[in-house]
Amino acid sequence: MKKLINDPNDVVVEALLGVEAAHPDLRVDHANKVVYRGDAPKPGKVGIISGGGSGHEPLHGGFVGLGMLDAACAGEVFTSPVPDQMLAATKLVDGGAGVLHVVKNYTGDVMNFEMAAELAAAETGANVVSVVTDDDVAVQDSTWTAGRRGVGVTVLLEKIAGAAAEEGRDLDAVAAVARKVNAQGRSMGVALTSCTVPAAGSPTFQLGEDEMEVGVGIHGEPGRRRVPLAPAKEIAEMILEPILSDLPFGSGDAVIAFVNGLGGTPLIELYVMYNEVSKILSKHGVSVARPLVGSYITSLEMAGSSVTLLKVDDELLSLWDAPVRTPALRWGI
Amino acid sequence: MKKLINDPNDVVVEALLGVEAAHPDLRVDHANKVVYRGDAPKPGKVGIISGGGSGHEPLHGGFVGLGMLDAACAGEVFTSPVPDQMLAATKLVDGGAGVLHVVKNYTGDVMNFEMAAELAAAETGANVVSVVTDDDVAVQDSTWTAGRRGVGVTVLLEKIAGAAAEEGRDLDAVAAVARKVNAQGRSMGVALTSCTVPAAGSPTFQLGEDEMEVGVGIHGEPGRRRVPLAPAKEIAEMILEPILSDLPFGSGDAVIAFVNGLGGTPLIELYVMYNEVSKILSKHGVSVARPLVGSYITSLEMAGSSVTLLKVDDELLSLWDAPVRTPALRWGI
Amino acid sequence: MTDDVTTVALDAWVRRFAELIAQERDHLTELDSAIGDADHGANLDRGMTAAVASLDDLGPAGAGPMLTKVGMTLVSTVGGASGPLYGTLFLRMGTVLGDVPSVSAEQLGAALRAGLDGVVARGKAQAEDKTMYDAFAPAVDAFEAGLKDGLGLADALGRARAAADEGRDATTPMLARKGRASYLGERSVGHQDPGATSVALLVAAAADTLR
Amino acid sequence: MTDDVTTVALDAWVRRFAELIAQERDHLTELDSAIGDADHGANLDRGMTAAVASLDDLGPAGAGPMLTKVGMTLVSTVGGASGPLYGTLFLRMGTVLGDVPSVSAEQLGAALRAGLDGVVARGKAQAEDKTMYDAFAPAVDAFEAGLKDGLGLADALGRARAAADEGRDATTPMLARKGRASYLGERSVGHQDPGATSVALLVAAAADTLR
Ligand SMILES: Nc1ncnc2c1ncn2[C@@H]1O[C@H](COP(=O)(O)OP(=O)(O)O)[C@@H](O)[C@H]1O
Ligand SMILES: Nc1ncnc2c1ncn2[C@@H]1O[C@H](COP(=O)(O)OP(=O)(O)O)[C@@H](O)[C@H]1O
Ligand SMILES: [Mg+2]
Ligand SMILES: [Mg+2]
Ligand SMILES: [Mg+2]
Ligand SMILES: [Mg+2]
Repeated sequence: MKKLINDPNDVVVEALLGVEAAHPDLRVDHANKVVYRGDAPKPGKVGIISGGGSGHEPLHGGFVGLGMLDAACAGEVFTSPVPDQMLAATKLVDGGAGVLHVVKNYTGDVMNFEMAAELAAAETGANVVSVVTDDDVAVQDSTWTAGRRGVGVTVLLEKIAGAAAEEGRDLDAVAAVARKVNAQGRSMGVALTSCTVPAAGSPTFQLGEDEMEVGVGIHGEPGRRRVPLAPAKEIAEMILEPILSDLPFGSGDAVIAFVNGLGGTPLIELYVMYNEVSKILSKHGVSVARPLVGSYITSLEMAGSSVTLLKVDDELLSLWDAPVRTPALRWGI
Repeated sequence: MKKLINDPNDVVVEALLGVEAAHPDLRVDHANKVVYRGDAPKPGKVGIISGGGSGHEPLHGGFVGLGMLDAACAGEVFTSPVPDQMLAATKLVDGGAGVLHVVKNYTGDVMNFEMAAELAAAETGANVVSVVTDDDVAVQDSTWTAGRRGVGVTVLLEKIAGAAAEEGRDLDAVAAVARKVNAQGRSMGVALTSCTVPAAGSPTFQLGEDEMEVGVGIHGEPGRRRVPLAPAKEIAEMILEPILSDLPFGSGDAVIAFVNGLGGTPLIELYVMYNEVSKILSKHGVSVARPLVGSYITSLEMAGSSVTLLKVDDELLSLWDAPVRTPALRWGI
Repeated sequence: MTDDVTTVALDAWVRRFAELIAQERDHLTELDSAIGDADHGANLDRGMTAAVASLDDLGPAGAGPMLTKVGMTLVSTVGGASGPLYGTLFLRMGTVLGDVPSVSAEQLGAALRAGLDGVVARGKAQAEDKTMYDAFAPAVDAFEAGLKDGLGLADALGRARAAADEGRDATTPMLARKGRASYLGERSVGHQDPGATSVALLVAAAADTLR
Repeated sequence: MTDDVTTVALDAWVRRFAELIAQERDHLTELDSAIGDADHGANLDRGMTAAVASLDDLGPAGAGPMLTKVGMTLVSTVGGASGPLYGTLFLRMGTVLGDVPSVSAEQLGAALRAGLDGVVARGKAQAEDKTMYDAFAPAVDAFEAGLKDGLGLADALGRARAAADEGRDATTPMLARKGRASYLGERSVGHQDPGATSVALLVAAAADTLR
């Protein structure tokens, strides 16, 4: 296992120390592993928290700051945080206008956030609303299963809901715009390599030199199918077709097109991917209102990429363009 | 070779198409592989160009924009661009106040930029000044050799010189501040894995599962020595000691501390590294005026990290803090 | 010797479970690598280490408070899917048992049943979803049936252990419909479920210690 | 048959060099992997492919313009260290030879010497810096010495080829002081220099074709 770490069990704790040292605007509650805004709680502003297993950086801690999240809870690597953490975060950011919980749809995340909301209601009477993201079209949607995973849309949702909260909308309105983002966004990913959970010490799955996994999530889990390694052009088609046909996205639609790296893939390859994605979109008459290219929701050092499309209207676009100042996304300020 | 690419020979061309599609503020001269500001040339402003082999993204193309570079020339992977490219870039950005060439100290880069400056003087009479970065303390400095490599300081220099040019300083003044940055900055890097040049198809060097290379540059070349894989804490000591003692940096100094990922190392590990770096600095009485954590000067998908320290005063700090709007660095606007 | 389960025995159960989890940690993680995210062993080991420490802290206590403490500790330290599920399992057992120095075999059966119901309430799993339910439900059924058939505590727990092992093995051919393994669709078939494996250890630990 | 070198022969030289580079591309890259950045083969192959195409475009031309064209093409397509170095080598040869249909062996010697001087002017390499200089300089010396000894063109080029090969092999034990290999310090010892290897192919191509 080749990682820039010390004891594999200390990765999360030490990374949070690094976050604290590197970002004077942010605070870290080390006991609860919560990263939060130095100016939290903001009286009258809806608080927004999220959280999940670590290993997806910059998600979520790197999105804490003005115009985005108020706090993020860091679980162990690939393991949902525990309810105590979400409860602590909820208390830290509750400025009286209620708190939105942004939850990625994984059994563990959903159950732990659920317990946290129950505890928050009981302990503080805080007004908590949860929004669950489930944008991964690689997973068959069904009421009989755990449903789709929450992946790339989470990043876009946190930005847009963050802007809505920052401009003073109330909890229901912020939750509504968050749900709209989730409803209009779709994602899919492909892995060229596995990743290694530090505490496990060896790769989660084995992949041949000429193979790739299509339809992976962000936890190093195998995907829907293993296929021969393909050129970027074919990979882009493989993941865009299911995305486009699912919503569906069609001619005349405007989107935020988000080409994401899974952690071990360098930017030069993401631009090659973006080129392919952009060609396919224009063939379908879908116009890119805003692009986002980079590694924003990762799976440790996994090589690969995911693509997220979010259908936007003027409201979502103006919220997207609103100022944001976080470690990972920053503009307008 | 597991990469999100098509034909290995088209990587640079296609990545530039992706950059063009993703960044409407920028323009790309595909014939010359030059990324430049949409508003270039800016009359009366000193133009700043840089360039080098590709494979270091976001360096340099990702640093083109307001407050930083006016243009960047992309060579083949790890191969310095040719003089025609720098000549074209120089013409594109020359607003009458002269053009600064930011050159990383590699034999190829230096010679090609030299030929470009000769051509520019002959063809356009443009006033060109070159500044060479050579901050890598892993390389013995000597007049008998090619000297030290230019690495991480290049990023900081491009930001700071870019701010100086943006605020209207003349060519000599911009060059002077650039030289000051190079003189006060030092770097060193370590690789946990090799990388694969697309056209070569296999890793540049072989590294055992328990080994790492200390003192690597950014071209997948082996480092100064191969040692057993070590914890982040020891790695940080291994690379900070030579950096600190070289300038030297001492108690009371303020620095920009830049922990850089080499392309395949995820952010969570960079924060673990930053934590170690920050502890060592405070032990030495060196205070961090500004931190920078991320993968900004890379070596394709190499796993590893480099650390750059730049000793700053009020002038450098205020130039660092000035607004910048590029794909990879953005604040204040 | 009566068939009552003392708090000393319950304490031994929890510790034995922690021991088995520590032993099987890598195996559980390996199973979770195949159809999950390679953390089930680490998750439960972290949680049960904390649970044992919490019992050390707690000192002498009644059956209910003891198991409630374990449940709360698991909720607060495990995370993932198994944290709320195992946490709820122990919390519900604690609630049913109350602050008493020992419980009967029948009371233990009621507690296990309440634990199972808690797992279902939390996770909504049904039979053959390929989860811990598929090993735990048959074990609880077998324990109750054993007592009804007039077996003593040890023998009823022996039947429960066999049923849990069988239920665990039966998860291998199932297609996962809950939890992370469900994302794999058809590819989840042919792998033993990690949670069913760990819950069989919980039952085995009971059979080892509650006598 | 005279010892004059026609433009047809010079054209053949360039094409033969391109052929050898294409054949040895992977080997050159391998050598550059050990002490450089794994691109020397790709660099020269790209450049010489373009150079051959530029000669096709140029059509019939004098010796000087032909080699100048090759030099300009190399400067414009290779990049890295070898682009300016090989480019300057050919540019200087072109300047020396002038727009003539054929050149004498002595004129060829003067051109090679000018090319070598160009490499030194551009790259500042000295003997034993472990660069292309260490193969090219002995070759130019040997060629001149051969002519002085009264050898014909073919024999003098044969000596040059042997000297280049010897010079190339002699780079292996050297400690690099110029170019990318210099970053390796002591670790550069024991590896053959890629540029010395490719320039030996340039001399070999001359021996193959200039007769
Ligand atoms: N909805 C559910 N109901 C019951 N058990 C479940 C459910 N979802 C998952 N599980 C169990 O949890 C186990 C995985 O636990 P663990 O790996 O610790 O959590 P995570 O999946 O969050 O990484 C699965 O093997 C399965 O037995
Ligand atoms: N200063 C120099 N003078 C002469 N030859 C040099 C010099 N620097 C490098 N070389 C030659 O260039 C070769 C490397 O060329 P190449 O790999 O194409 O360029 P780069 O080093 O930029 O990747 C070296 O093997 C060496 O022979
Ligand atoms: Mg997990
Ligand atoms: Mg090179
Ligand atoms: Mg798991
Ligand atoms: Mg090279």
